[in-house]
Amino acid sequence: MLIRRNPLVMLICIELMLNAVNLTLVAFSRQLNNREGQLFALMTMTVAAAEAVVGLAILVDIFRVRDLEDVDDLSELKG
Amino acid sequence: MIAAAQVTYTAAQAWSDLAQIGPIVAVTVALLVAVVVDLLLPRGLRGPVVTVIAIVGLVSALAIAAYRLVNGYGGPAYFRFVSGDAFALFFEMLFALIGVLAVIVSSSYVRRRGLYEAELQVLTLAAIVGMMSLAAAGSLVTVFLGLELLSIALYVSCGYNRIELPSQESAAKYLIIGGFASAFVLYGMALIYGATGTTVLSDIATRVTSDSAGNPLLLLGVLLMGVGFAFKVSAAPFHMWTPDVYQGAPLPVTAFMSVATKAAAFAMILRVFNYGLGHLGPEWQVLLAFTAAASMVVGNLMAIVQASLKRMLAYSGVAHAGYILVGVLAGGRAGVAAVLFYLFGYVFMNFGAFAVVSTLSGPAGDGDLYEDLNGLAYRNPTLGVLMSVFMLSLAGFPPMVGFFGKVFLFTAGISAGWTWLVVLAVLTSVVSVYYYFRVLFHVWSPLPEAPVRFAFGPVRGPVTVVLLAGVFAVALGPLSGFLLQVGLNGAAPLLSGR
Amino acid sequence: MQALALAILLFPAAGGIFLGVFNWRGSRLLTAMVGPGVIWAAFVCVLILLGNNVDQDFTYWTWIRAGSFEVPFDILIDHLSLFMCLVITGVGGLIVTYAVGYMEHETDGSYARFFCYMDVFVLAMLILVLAGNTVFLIVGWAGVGLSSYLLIGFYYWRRSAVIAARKAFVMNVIGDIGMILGAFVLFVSYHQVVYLKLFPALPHTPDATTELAAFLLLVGGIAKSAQLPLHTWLPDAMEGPTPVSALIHAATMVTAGVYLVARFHPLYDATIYAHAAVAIIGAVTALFAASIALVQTDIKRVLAYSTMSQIGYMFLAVGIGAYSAGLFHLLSHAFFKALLFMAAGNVIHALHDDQDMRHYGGLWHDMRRSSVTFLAGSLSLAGIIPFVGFFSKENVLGEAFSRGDGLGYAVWFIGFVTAVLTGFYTGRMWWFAFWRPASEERPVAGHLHEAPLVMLVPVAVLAVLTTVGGFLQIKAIGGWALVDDFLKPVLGEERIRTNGLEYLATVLTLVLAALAFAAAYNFWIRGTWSPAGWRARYGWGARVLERKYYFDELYDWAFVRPLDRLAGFTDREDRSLIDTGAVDVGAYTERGAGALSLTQTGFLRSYVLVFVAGVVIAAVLVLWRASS
Amino acid sequence: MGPATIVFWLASAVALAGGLGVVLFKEPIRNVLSLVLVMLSLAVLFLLLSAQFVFAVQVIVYAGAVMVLFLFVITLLGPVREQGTVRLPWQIFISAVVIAAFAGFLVAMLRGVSYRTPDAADPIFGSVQSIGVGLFTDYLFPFELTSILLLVAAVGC
Repeated sequence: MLIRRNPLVMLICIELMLNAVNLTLVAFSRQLNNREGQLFALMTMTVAAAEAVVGLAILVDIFRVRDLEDVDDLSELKG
Repeated sequence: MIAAAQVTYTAAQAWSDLAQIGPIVAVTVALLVAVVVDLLLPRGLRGPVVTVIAIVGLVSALAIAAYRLVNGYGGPAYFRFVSGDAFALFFEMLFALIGVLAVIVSSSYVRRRGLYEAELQVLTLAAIVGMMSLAAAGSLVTVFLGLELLSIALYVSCGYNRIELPSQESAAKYLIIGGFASAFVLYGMALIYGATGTTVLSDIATRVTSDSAGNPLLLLGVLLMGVGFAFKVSAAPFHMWTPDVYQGAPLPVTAFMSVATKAAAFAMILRVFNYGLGHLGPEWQVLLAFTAAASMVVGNLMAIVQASLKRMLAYSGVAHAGYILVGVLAGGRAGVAAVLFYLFGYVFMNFGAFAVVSTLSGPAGDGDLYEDLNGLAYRNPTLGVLMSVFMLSLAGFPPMVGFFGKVFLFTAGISAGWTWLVVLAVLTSVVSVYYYFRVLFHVWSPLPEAPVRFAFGPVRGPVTVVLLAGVFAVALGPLSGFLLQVGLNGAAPLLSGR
Repeated sequence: MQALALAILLFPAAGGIFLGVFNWRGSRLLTAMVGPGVIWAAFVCVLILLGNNVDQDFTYWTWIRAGSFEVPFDILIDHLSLFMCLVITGVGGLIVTYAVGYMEHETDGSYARFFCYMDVFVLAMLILVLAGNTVFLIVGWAGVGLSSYLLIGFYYWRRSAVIAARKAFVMNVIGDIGMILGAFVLFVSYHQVVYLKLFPALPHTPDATTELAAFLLLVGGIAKSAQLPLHTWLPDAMEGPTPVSALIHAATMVTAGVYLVARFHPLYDATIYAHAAVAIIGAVTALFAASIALVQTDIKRVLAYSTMSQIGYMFLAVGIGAYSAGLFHLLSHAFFKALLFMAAGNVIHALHDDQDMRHYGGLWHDMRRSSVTFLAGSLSLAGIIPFVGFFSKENVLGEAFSRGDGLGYAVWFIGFVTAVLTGFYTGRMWWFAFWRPASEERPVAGHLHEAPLVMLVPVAVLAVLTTVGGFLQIKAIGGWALVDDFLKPVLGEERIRTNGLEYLATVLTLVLAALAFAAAYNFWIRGTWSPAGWRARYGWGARVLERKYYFDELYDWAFVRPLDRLAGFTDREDRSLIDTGAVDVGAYTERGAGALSLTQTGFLRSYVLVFVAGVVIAAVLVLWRASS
Repeated sequence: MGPATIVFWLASAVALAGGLGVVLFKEPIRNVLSLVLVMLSLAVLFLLLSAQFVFAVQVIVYAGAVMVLFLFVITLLGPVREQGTVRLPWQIFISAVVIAAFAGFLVAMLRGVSYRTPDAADPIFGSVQSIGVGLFTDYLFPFELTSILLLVAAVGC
């Protein structure tokens, strides 16, 4: 997130973070013998999928409006 | 051998659960009907019809919530994953009210800007469902899903103006940083779950005791969640997205987002921190105190130098998040009630201010510079006077509601021993007078010589909204006693545990 | 009676709303009737309450109730608030009536706007004095600040007026903070906002809390009353129309600080340092302002500095515990200063808004009536017997002298020197502007038109009051003390004078002030001692006085510019502090590639970086908290 | 060292390597493929943690559907390699410092962590049945919320 400049890759990094959370949740679930963690992980996956879809849609729109190679080009709003 | 056999869930139970989330159901039904209607009707009819459906849904949600609040119904539902208590009902009413105002403003705005209407209303409804679930949440899972629902709906709304780059840029920035913050919140939740073995807030409240404060899992969980929450209320130093996103998004979306997200996020903070993790008070308080102080300073100073009203209001929103955090920190009956009161007032004054700005936009774009306001008081006296009222109220000038809100927040803060923070708040709110009054100068300055950049289009809708917001913002001052009582009722469910 | 007490507020409120909302384009006659009419109606209400000897705290409804925090909407009618109401509605009524004539050249809209603001101001001022609890006191306090801001900036097309208004507002807001914090301290310590419950809860021996609260309230007081060091707004506030100067910057608003100290006298009686600070600030301001008044050439500015100086006397009085002496001086000052402003207003009106005294002269021949009344006011200001100013000033100084301790003698001496200076600059104003033959720079060459009746009558009424008002309280010649007696229920017994020496001091003051008044004639008219010679010899002194001891420059240097810089600095935070070097590189790219010019800020990555940095700071804090 | 442990270490190593790949590769396509690698190895870990249903969803929905979407978009937009940047020259340096600090605090915080004692053993833990019952009792409300969430996502794009 801090060093990648392709907005797509930033999205991918978010997915990676969410996956890390899922692992934590499922691990806790196993350790505690408690199914809530797994259920929570399922919800997280849904959310991650929705977020990815929306994010991709927005990025595709941007690419349609103008050719953008770098997230730093998204800096018209400033000050 | 299966556990399923033991689960009994009767029809009576189902009805009662459904009634507990009545306002949410009403908005959801409106949302679904709107989606279907949007597909079926011919293009020209879609916008107005969907708008009407949205208003009907929101008004009925308002009515249900008010009815239940008055009659004192309300309690946990769906295995304590959601709650219909007074706290939830308070916020549900608030969101329904904002929703109605937002729908009216955006309906007029999109027509003037030549955008499609129906989808924006659907997204607004979805965001409201998310906010309501957030306020009613009884479990970390519900909190997270509500948060994501509202966020995703807003990401899309921000980029609603698909042919303009600023709108797209705002959406992309919001989405990426928002997703980043969501991941923090989620990790925090996972850790809390790991430490307590449950996601239900009332269970967490009983399992987390003050002597578990040393548990690193809880500590880290509080840290990560607190950071994400601070992001959602746009408190510094997690506020960097706010001005850019506010500026780029279509104006009604900004208006809606600036007040509704903030209110929803504060509902979430109160639910999770003050209620669920009440015993970890010292731990999250230090974090929130830091963000509160940073917000007040950064927000107020940055607001001074802005040239765009949208950005100025964004930074002022950062500052206000700082003030409201004082009430959250104070906690207790007085603190929570003060937060509810302030949010109620803030919603109307800030929304009103944005709604005034939204009347200045035309097909060419948004008129959001200070100069665009020149002579507003003479071009449209109603808007001019009300804009002044909103600014005075935001500045905390008596006898506006903003003044009383600050009085409550700061008294609660002092009573709870946050004197240094309150002193800082008072000092910075004096600084804020400077930039709010700058707006007044422009509003009341003589009509510009040059032709105004943006003439008034058909703005009857927004004017009505502004008028409504103004009436609320002014009337809440004298009625503050009553509203505070409502706020106290709303605070009660959060505190009954202790 | 309960309804009548509320009616005092409702009349001006109704007037303000009517003029502001309905009468923008309405009839001019109606505006002229309603504007002053509502204030006179309030005056009648006050008189009736006074006649019935009402002394009660009326609670109408409870505004806010939250646990121990309870704010009732209550109006406290006692002799102190009635006294203030009499001044505000009585003198205020005269001034607003006068404005009917003074503002006649305004367009219809502006005319209604003016009276709307005036009524709102009177309303806020009445709330301030009638409030029965600290929250409403703050409401009135801020309302007064706001309406005075509107009135100073009334001629909003004049840049100087707008700047002056903003300056006044900023200063007032600084005071408001002090005020609010003071009220907070009181509430937090004693859990009361209602005066009648708060005052009994106060301790009788000094402690840190009461000192702090008293100091914070004093900050509010000195900002509103234009005392050192928050005084710089008052002279600039003369940008407002003259009736505004008379009403706000002489008779009512600026005396709010005096009222505040008197109202909170149980608090100040319980403190040592804060109470002494009131006296010292008052005395120093009196001397300071009088010295600046010596060199001013704008007649309204001379009056403004003399107002500061006279309010200094009032602060001095309440600071040494002589509350009713201070309030008597407040009353007397309201009479003669409003008179001076309005008489000066007549002249300014006749001379087409020229306020420079150097362009005056010959008024004694052309505007006899205004001149006579101005003379009465001047003599009163200079403290010449038998005008009201003599009695009230003597009262203040006598109380200081008879206090018999170091503080008492010190402030008496400063007050004494100030009295002499006052005699001198008042004399200068009178001889120079009125008595001297007409200056050739006078904008209106021929005969001047005396003001119309609607402007002359209020001036005449005040002139009469100025002449005979002193007989309300003639302690100086061993007579009665009506004001003391009237205020006794609220403020307690005044000290009995035991020291015979102070009569000697009184005579000394009177003689020297009168001599100074007369000496000014030598200076400015006969030219026996030429001002030019003095200026040549003590040029630096004159410069310091003309620059008003460089206070504006000091504030600019110490606050305004650093704040600007700070704001500019944070502005660039997004731009360059975090993206060090990005600006230069951005500019380079712009030159090089032209199209790639959208790059200076708004970088998503740096936002994320700041976010994570915030997390680190938060982590440090949480860890620190957990380990401690 | 039983087979389960070996699988655990293997999967963990692959996941870590994949994570580094996501962060460090400069062509988006490789980032995505690394992410797929991470997801598959996580799926293996889920299986080890006896979360069969989550495993299935992870493979089918996540690694399967969502990642395909990513790949689709990347091919649609054309592969873009990140160029060396002239903007924000200090970003990487400051980031490194901040991240190091953050990691340090994480380690400091998590030292001496104590875990909660597990609940009573559940015979059907992790089975599809257990998840199903959970979804339609406890998690009914959240479950319904996700449906609206997906609807919004559908409307939104």
